[in-house]
Amino acid sequence: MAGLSRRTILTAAAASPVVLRHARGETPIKIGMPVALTGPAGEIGTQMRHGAEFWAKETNAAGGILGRPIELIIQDTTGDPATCVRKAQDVVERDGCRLLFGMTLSSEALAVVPKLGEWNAIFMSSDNGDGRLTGSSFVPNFFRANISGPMETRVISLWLRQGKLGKFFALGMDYAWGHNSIGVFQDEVKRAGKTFVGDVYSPIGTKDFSTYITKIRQSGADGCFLVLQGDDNAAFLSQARDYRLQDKVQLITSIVDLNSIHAVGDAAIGLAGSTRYVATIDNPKNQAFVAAWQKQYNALPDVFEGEQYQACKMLQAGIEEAKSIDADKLRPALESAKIDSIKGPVAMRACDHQAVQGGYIVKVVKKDGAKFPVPEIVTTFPGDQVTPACRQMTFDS
Amino acid sequence: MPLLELRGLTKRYGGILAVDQVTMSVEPGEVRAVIGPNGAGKTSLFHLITGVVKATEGDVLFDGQRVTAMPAFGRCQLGMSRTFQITALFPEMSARENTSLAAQARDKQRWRPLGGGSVFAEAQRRGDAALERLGLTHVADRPAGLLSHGDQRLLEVAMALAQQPRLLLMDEPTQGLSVEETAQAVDVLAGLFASSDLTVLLVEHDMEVVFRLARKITVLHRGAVIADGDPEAVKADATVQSAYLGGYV
Amino acid sequence: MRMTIAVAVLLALLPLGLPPYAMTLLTEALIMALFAMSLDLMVGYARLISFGHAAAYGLGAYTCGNILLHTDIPLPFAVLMAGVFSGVVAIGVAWVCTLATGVSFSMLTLAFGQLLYAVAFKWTSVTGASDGLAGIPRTKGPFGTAFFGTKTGFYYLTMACLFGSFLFARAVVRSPFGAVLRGIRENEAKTLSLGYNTRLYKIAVVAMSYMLGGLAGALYAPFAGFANTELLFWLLSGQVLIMVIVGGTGTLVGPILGAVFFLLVQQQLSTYTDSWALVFGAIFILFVLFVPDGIMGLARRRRAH
Amino acid sequence: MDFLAFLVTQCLNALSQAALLFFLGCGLTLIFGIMRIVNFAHGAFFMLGAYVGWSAVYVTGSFWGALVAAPILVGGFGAAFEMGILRRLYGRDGHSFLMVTFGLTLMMGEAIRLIWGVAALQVVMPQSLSGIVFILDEPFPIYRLFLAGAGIVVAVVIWQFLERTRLGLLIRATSQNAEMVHALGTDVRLVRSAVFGIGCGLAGIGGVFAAPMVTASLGMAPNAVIDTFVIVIIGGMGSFLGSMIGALLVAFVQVFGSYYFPDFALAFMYLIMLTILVVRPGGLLGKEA
Repeated sequence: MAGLSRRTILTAAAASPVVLRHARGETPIKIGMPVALTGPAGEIGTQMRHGAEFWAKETNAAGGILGRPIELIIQDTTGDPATCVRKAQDVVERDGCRLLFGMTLSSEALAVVPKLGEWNAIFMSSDNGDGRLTGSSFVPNFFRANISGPMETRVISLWLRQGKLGKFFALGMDYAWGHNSIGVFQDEVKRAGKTFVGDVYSPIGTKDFSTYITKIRQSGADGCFLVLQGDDNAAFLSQARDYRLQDKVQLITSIVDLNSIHAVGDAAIGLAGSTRYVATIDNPKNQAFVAAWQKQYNALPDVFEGEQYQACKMLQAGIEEAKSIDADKLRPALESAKIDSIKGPVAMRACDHQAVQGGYIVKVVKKDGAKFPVPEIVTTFPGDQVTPACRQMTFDS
Repeated sequence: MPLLELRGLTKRYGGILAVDQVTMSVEPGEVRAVIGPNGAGKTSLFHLITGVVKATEGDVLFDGQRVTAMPAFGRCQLGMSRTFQITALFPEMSARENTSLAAQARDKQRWRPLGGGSVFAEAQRRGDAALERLGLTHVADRPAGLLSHGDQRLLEVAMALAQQPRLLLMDEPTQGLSVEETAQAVDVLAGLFASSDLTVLLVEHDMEVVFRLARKITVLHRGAVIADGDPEAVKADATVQSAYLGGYV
Repeated sequence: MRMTIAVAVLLALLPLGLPPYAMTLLTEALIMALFAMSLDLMVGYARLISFGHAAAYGLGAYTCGNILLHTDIPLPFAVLMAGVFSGVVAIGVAWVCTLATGVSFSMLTLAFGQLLYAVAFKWTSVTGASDGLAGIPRTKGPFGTAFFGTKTGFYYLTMACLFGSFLFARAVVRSPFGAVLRGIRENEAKTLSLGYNTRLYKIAVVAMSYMLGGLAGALYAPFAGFANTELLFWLLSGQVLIMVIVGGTGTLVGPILGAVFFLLVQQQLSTYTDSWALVFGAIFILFVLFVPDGIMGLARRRRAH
Repeated sequence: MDFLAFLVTQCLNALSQAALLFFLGCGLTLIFGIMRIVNFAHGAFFMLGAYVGWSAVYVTGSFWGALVAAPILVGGFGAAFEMGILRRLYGRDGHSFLMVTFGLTLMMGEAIRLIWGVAALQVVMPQSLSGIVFILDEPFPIYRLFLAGAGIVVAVVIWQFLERTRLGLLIRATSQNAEMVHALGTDVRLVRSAVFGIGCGLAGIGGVFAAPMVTASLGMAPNAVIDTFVIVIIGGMGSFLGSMIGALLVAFVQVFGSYYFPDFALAFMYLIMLTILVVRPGGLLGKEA
């Protein structure tokens, strides 16, 4: 539950950073985090906040960065770009943050990014999927530690190349993310020598998907690519199950996350798709992370929690390398930052500030004893295959 | 030439004939009353003249000009001012603001969105004159909604007067007033009509009021005119007596 | 008038003493204030309650955004042009909406606003669809000055727009035209029968209201550097109506205070707690219960004591 | 899929959708008709219904339990709000109600977030309704048929309630002339509380019905409230039959419109609303406002 005082969270409540600060006279590293905690994107925003808080606490317990404690300043944007800009301005101009996390929605990020230069602030994105942020809207102070939308789609298409499905339909939310992702998907399907039979876009906030389900059935496709999120995603999956759509068509989604699975329960079974992070990734770093996470939150870390943690680690690596949080010193350090992340090796690219990393395909299965279905990793693809060329949103091969 | 002329004016609501082939006229300087029992079509006729509803057939002529298709505000601009059966005022404005706003409607610059001090001054001058003629000067600064019923009725007349109308149309001027209030209002109106050359058309069902105020009377029955003339002549008319006055006279 | 000058001087001096973040917030508050004031022209003076005033704001913002993105027209002129454009479009909107009165009028404005929202979502080349227009610059000029592009300069531009609009709106409501509007507010049928073509007056006031609302939107686009569909959404229409009511309708000053109050309280509350909406909602309910005629009503009662 | 099958299933889809819209619109229009309140918080009551429904399923283990509990609890909350707050405001202008219900919307949204959390919650439909039937060889969910049926049943019940019962008579009388009803010795205040409670309860039951299809989530309220406004406006504010026609019209246009012209799905609803208001400013069955 939300704490009442969030204005300033000296995250390690156990007083260690305070002690550190007094003992060494070190000023904290302030990181501003305007993030959607309420409103339709509140689910994702809340995950991002958990991820950042977990990292800050862990890092402060280990003595902070450069001996300085981390102070997160988290503000609710309600998922509204106008509010987001205001809050970002607040944490930068009032609280003096020169490092930013958050901006849950791509529309928020697109609104904030042009101001980074003026503020001389670095923004490390952990969830913005819009390809243009590292493409046409690129600015030098923006870094993306997470997998982008085009990368997700690429992972799926690489997987489909190996599979038996031959005819595809696509359903996306009627906004930039949906259109961009389906555009990439369409290219990839054709390149793989398979058929793309059509696409349709549902307005944000659609509650009744029966018409779209009819369209998918009529298309004769054996696979349907979904670019849906939040309430729309849950509504579609629930209703698709009601119509037994999964019996005829393999549903493939761009993001598989635990929250959605919990929201629709068994309707998620059989769903396949890419994921940005999943708790079952098999490496020691991740196992340690998951264990520590479970100890604190008594739950498995979800997609945006893992992604946020990775973004934090990326920023930390940059700061430690630069020995400074000044944007001009930090930027080159981040441009060559390489970390051994919970997802394995992840390297930031200097040319467009996109982190190169591997992608995962998961399938949702029912497991005995588990209350909800769980995603299982089907296959993984290495970073050099899933990351587009610099500042590009599409793939050449 | 008559100031107001109705030619074969007819109004049907579905199958119901509310006003049937009414032809009548009001000469300049005349005070004329339209009377008739309930349901005779007085109010419908009034609506046709003021332009609130459109005629099914026939014509309305004002000063020789056909105004049948003209909307209400247009007729008012030509010089027809009216009062309502149920008093219609701007209750939160003072009496003076009421008459002033009425007078302003006659100003060419009534719509001026900026400045307009001269417009207000002229309108207020005319409005105050109207208030004085109806003996309302002492309540000029009170909100209209707080005036007595009788004063409210007179204020409405003052608003019409402030427009310096060529034709004053009154819909049941004493409707809803007590006996004493009616008597007072009729006194004031009678004095007003006597001291001016106003042309007035009033619709009224109270016979005493009609005979005190009107010089000419038109009698309506089931939507049609059955008599027209001087009060004495109308009183004596046999058709009118049987149709309407009954045992009254 | 003396009061107006005193406030103007005070606001003009503020940049000397306020930290940058407060300047930013204040600028946004003044933009909102202009927006709320523009709605008061309709709601407070002609009882034309609009549920779709975001249309004015969004129109202004998109128009200004496009001008700034695609031309070199100096910032202040672009803002004015966008305001005027919004007012011109409003003539068409008002022509349709004034076919109805009362609640139906409100609903028509809502329908128009939402239709515009739906259109903006699809008209990618002009509105950027769901992404909106990003990176809207503050162009130079007039005479090549970059002053209006700076934080302080933009603040003064906003202030000038607010005060100019306020003086304009005040002159309008005190003019013969304004007197007719009050007539419409209190008794439209009577006003019509006095010989006023009330529908034209209503169309005119809606156009003026949209023009000033468009001006506010036009300021917002270069202020935030972006314009998106949220600026056309009915939620904003609802919020600005609340700002007008909180401030006190039919006062012009009230809605300005209401908007500043709304924005600052929401901003401050959400800084201190996630559950700001709980407190914010309670404030509204308490406000209605105990301060029925808005901030201005409260001020008036204070003075009366 | 042949055309007939397509037509039949789409019509059934539209009917089930209309039922959901009707639960919302009917309550809003009742409240407006009697109290002249534009209840901005109606969407929030709908959302509350879904969450209360989730809890009721959690506690009782039965969807049917939820269908009983949610309208009672949500309606009770609505009636309590009327008695505690709205009652003090009668005689004020519409502004007050707008602001109070706006405030309530904010508070309810946040309270729900605090109580049930930010993640969407699954409401499982009963086993008996989760199957499919084949209509002209096309699979069709039983739940949607159930929904369409429930819509008809609720419509008939409300109609009979308004026509046949004493409270219904009082409600209709109050909407015509509250002073007269008061003069005849009935406590109009109680009638108003009842109406507000019933209206909110209907929104609440709509929330429960919707939950298995869309999950209980915090985005429900803002989406629902605008749809509800549209159908009530189309049908005519205050008209019970109008809300039914409005719901049907919107549902059919949405279902078929988004099939044939998916690009205009969002604009359709507002276009109908605009057209109808221009032709009939009071809505289809409303009095000229």
